[in-house]
Amino acid sequence: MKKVLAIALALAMIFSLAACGGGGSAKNEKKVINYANGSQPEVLDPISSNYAKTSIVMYNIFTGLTHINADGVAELAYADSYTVSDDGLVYTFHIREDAKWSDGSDLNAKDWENGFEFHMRPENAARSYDLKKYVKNAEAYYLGECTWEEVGFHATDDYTLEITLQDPCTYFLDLCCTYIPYKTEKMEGNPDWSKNPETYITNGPFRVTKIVDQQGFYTEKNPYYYNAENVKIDEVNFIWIDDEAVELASYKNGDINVSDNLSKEADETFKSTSEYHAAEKIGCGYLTCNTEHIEKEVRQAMAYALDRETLIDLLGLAYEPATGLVPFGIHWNGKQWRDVANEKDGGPLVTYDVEKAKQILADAGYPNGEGLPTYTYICKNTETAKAQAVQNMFAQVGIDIKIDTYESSVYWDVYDTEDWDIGDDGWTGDYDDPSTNLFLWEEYREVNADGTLKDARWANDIAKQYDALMKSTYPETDNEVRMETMREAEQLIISDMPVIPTFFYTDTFLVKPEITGVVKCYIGHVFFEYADIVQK
Amino acid sequence: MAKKTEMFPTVPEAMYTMESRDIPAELFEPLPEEEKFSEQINRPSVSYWQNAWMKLKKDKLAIIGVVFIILMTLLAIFGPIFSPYTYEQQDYDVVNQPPSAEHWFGTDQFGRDQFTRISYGARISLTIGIVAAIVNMIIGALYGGIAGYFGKKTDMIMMRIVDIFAAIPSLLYIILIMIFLGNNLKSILIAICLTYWFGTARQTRGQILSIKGQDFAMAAKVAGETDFQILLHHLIPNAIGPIIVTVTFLVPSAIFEEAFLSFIGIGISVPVASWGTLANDGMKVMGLYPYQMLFPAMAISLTMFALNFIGDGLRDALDSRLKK
Amino acid sequence: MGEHLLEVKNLRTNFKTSAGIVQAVRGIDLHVDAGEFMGIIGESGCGKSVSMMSIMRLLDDNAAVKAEKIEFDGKEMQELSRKEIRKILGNDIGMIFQDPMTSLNPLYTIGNQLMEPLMKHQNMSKARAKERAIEMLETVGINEPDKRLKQYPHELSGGMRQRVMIAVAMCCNPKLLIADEPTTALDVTIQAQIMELMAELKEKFDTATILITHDLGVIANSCTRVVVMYGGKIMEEASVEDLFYHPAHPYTEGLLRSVPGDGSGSKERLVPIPGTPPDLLDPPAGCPFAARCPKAMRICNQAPAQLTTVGADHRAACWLLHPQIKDMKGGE
Amino acid sequence: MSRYIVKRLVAAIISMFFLITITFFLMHAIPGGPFSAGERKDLNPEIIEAIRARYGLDQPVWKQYLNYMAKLLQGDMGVSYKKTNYTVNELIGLGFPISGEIGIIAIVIALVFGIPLGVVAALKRGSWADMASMIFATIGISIPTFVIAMLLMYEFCMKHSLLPTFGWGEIRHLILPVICMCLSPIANITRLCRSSMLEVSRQDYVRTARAKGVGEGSVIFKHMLRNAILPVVTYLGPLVAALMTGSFAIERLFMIPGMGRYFVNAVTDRDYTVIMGLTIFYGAFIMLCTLLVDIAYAFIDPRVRFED
Repeated sequence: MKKVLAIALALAMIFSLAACGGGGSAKNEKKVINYANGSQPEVLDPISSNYAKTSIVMYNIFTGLTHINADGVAELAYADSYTVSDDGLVYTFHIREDAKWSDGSDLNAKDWENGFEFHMRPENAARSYDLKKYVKNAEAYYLGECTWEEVGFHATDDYTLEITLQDPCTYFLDLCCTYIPYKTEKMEGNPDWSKNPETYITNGPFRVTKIVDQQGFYTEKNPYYYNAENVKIDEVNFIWIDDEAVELASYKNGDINVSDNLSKEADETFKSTSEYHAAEKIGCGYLTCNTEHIEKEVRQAMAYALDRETLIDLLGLAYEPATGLVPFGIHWNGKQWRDVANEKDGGPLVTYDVEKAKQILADAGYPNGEGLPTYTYICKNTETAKAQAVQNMFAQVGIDIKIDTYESSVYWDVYDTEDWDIGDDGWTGDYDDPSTNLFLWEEYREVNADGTLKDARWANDIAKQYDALMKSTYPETDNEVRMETMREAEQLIISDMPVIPTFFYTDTFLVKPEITGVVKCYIGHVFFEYADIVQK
Repeated sequence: MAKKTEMFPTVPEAMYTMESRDIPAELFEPLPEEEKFSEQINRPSVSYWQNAWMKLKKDKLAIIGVVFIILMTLLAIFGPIFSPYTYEQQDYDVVNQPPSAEHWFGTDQFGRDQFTRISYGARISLTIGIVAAIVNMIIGALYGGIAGYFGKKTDMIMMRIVDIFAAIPSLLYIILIMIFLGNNLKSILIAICLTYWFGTARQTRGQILSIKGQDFAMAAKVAGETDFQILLHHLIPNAIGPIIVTVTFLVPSAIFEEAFLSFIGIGISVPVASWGTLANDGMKVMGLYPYQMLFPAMAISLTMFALNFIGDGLRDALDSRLKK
Repeated sequence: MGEHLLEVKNLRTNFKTSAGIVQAVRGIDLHVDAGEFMGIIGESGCGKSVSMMSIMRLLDDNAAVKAEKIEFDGKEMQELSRKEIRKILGNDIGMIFQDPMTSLNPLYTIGNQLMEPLMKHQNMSKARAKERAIEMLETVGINEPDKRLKQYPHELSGGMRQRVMIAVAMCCNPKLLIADEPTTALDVTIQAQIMELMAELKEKFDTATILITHDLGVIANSCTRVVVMYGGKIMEEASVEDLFYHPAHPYTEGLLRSVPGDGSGSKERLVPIPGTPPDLLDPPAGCPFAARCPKAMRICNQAPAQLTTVGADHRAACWLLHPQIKDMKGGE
Repeated sequence: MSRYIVKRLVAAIISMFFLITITFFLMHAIPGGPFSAGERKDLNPEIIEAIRARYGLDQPVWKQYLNYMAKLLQGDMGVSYKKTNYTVNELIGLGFPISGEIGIIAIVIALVFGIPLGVVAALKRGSWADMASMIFATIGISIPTFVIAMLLMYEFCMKHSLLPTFGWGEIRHLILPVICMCLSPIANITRLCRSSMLEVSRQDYVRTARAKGVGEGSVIFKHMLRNAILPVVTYLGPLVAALMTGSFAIERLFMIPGMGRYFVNAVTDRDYTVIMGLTIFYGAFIMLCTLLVDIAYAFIDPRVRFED
């Protein structure tokens, strides 16, 4: 009896195998994009999560006053026109009068104001508000220090939105991509709103149809989108795949058709094919030094000891070696900021030079690293390869490091303890301006929750000078002056080397040949609004 | 037919039978005492363990297993010493090399010699496997033995404690221990040692329960042996066969647990690598450099094979009931 | 021929072990007549159980059995298929084993195990088998049989279990009952009861019985004819009276001396036979008992003695019985 | 019988109480914590305090413990600290049916393959069938699950596109995970079954059965297998618990939204309420499985009485 059952089961399995083999290639009339979006963020709404993974989903289901167009540049979206006051402080947007929510209800300027208020409301403890601080008193409101009336973000009528800034901002329209409306009547008093497609009302090219925890976030074309007639894709499914090797298998298998997290193997396999795409990203990787533990000369020696080209090769990445802290993709009068700065600086600020590293160490009284302690290097457990290569390169000049790895979610807690010497970090900016990278080392970032300065971070005299330089760029309206000041600030920070730049990020991704128009912008976000599937 | 003749060795025709009438008279002289036992090969009386060893020696698979584990142990001890490379030495001129005369198992993405890394990994994986198994066996057998032997309330309380601890997922201990002791061999070892003894304890208890009523235990009790003597000298040795089988399952379990920890990224710290870490790293480039996964995975699998053969052999050898 | 119920000629049984071939039974002849109560006696390991198991083909795969003849009830057993053998086992031949504690399957009720052969061999319905089972339990002296039927072996005492085993063996009215040390594992008082029961049942059903034992006392009380085995061979075969009063083989003499008196008050000292039984992995060429025999001669080490008739139904395998000895003795 | 079950349940509840208490304090022994100032450096300390107060984290540990126990008695295991819009109950409700489904299928397959393989191996000891099943069984426990999973995925998904790499809801999604999941149980059951069959085959009662002239099938299935299955039944308790609560490696590689992933992610994310909740669930489930196995065992083996 048992044997019979066993045979029957085996047969059943074989049959189902065969059946699957037969129906492998889907001949859907629907145009479906299955996009692998890495590990699932804990929460998937624009307020509680500031992960890039979340933002990618949000940019496809929400559209702001402006949005990124097919060329990767911000242009007007739900605002069909705007005016700026002469002092550059007051922006008045006119909202499209035909604007609708994804459930078909009317969308007007008040929804923008409500959305902004909801986002900044202290008890909602939004994860990300850096880009909203540009609005006058927004931060004060977030911290509970003023009333909503004092905030510079108000709808003056159904179609007019008046935004007052704290300081003039040359790239404000870029930021307006992230100024999205919320359907607050579905959200007030309903903490579960983002679990349920019924209450997850959006205004972007796609709208939510199904949310399956740990599996995927499923969306379909939003018929009420203002530009719906130009959206070709019927469904976009954001699939959570934890493992890059699995993502590669899924891509090869056709289970996903856009792959954004490339393993080394994926990179090498597809590098020379047309499915492989690379996009500049305004991000920079760096190693943060605990300046209390590591002296300036040692930091400089470390910076010279890093063979960034080799590192990139070893890790199989498509990155560029970092020559400073402001990456490619940031522009200075239409030219790459980096190139302009390098030219003015008379060469890259950061280079690889083992001899120089050894020389600096010797001059500082540590010939071949003698007398130096073993430094503790912390990184996420996904970054161990890089850590080992760095360890080896530092060892070449006599600097020994010990690697401690942590799960990603614990890493930042450990990072915050400052109980380490070198920390692996990186940052991708949000808009096309060097301040999006350079603001990271301003003093206010180095403050503990109780208002005291973090003792271990960069807080010496040079740091104070840096802070002053950066602050002076805020009210500055002359772009050339701003850029020059920031170039000076970058030189200053590199001279003291509290952070050792490693790479300038490049995004690489795979797109099946039949899919066109997948846009990946300079902040690394993917847009499917302009995509199409052309079956050959 | 060949088997039959083998089963029945031909008895040489006797020189004389009862029908013979020509038997020399001297043959009817009494047999001198010294010749009486000459015919008889008095096999030395063998102890339980000697007997087991004799049987184990005859088990080819088990011997292959033992030889393999000895080789692996030697590799673990001497491989890293005699290798011209070290496990952490990077050489960017020879990254991702396939196996060759210089690098028997090829090199990894940093040009490190895979053979050296695997033999170094053997130290870690074998230590974890074997230490964990032994510690678990000792704790489990004693704990289960005590519970089973004393029975009643003692048993009930002890087994409930096992239930409670067994119900706490092992990952939880491991994480906790690692938080306090760091990502190193010691904490993994302690964590794994603490998590696997429940099974052995339960099993030993069952065994002891079933044999404690048997004559030899009673006899020992009558002979005035203390409870612990009875437990250690009579009951546990008699229950050891199945326990050893369980422990064979434990060695791989421990090595696997470590590999699993590597897989979820909380294994041993880089650049030190266990087989699990190596296999997991190799997995990421399986399509490009299959040997980077193949060799560590084979090291794990072959060791598991060997351990299982040894376990099977031991089980047969230690099973006193098979003696005939 | 049919004159014997069971007739065995030149039975040899060898085991393949890791150490080599063990020659457990080395060419024995046996016969049992209908209604006869025969005993086989010998030390443990002498091949007495193995020879019975060989006849019934109950040995493991590592055993090989060869005989000129194993005839039961007019059928040559060696020619029967396993299926045909199974029709005989439990039906025409019943068997009782040494250890009643382990001989019953712990997972099934007494009733289940007792009814199994009835339903299988006698094609009885469940109800009929149950009736018969109750009847059998009563016969073997178990009280409250209908209650016992529903009990499991572990709920019964050793003596009870052996009674159950006897009931199982006897339930199909077998022509032959083989009792392999049925009392060894039991208390002395229970031993007597069980032996009494067996004798009773033998009378009642007129079943031929082979009693295997190492206990001369048991033999003395029940058997008519006795076979003495040693080292895989038959040493002596005689009626109970002849064996006890005129033992022809030094081994039998030794056995008799090693037994305390039969309780009649004699204070004869117990004399164990010195030495150990031969190693059957490499059996001696001569008489297996030579090494321990106080009367051993040089010839005993050279060649085995064959069974020689000593008297009516009395045969022994000993060189002392060789005519040349008598001649020599006569000559002196 | 029912008295026995009640007794066992009471014992289980006491065990659970200790389990919960131990886990709770273990969790709180871990340095750092949810919504600590360090974690939300972007937030005003007052807001952090407000959030901590919302979750009751501002209270002393013993009070948090009492609160937790009080809520637990009402079946409420709290809100996930990381997936803040999910309750622990919801997460279990999402994950367990999925892991459970795979687990049950894997167990059934393991039994259906493992027991016959073990029986055949034992009955034909030393034959090629024995060799083959033992080699298969040894392979099954010799290769780490994640390696098997990866190899299968490589073969069936990457090279031949026969099966999907992820997804849930159709049979084809189940095939690879179930294969990976049941290999090691098959191997263990085969080995266990073989050795206990060998053990049983030497028992006197098997000889008795043969001496009764019982058919070979009946000897094997009635007299041997039922006895030989006992160790398998014992093994089944922890196995069922382990398989039905999900394997992290398999769930991660095949993207199955099951319990195993929730648990490991919660542990690595230090999501305390989820860890607590899942540990309690595991604990209760394991105890339930053990109880069920003990009851089943007692049904098979009359020697085991329902006593304390």
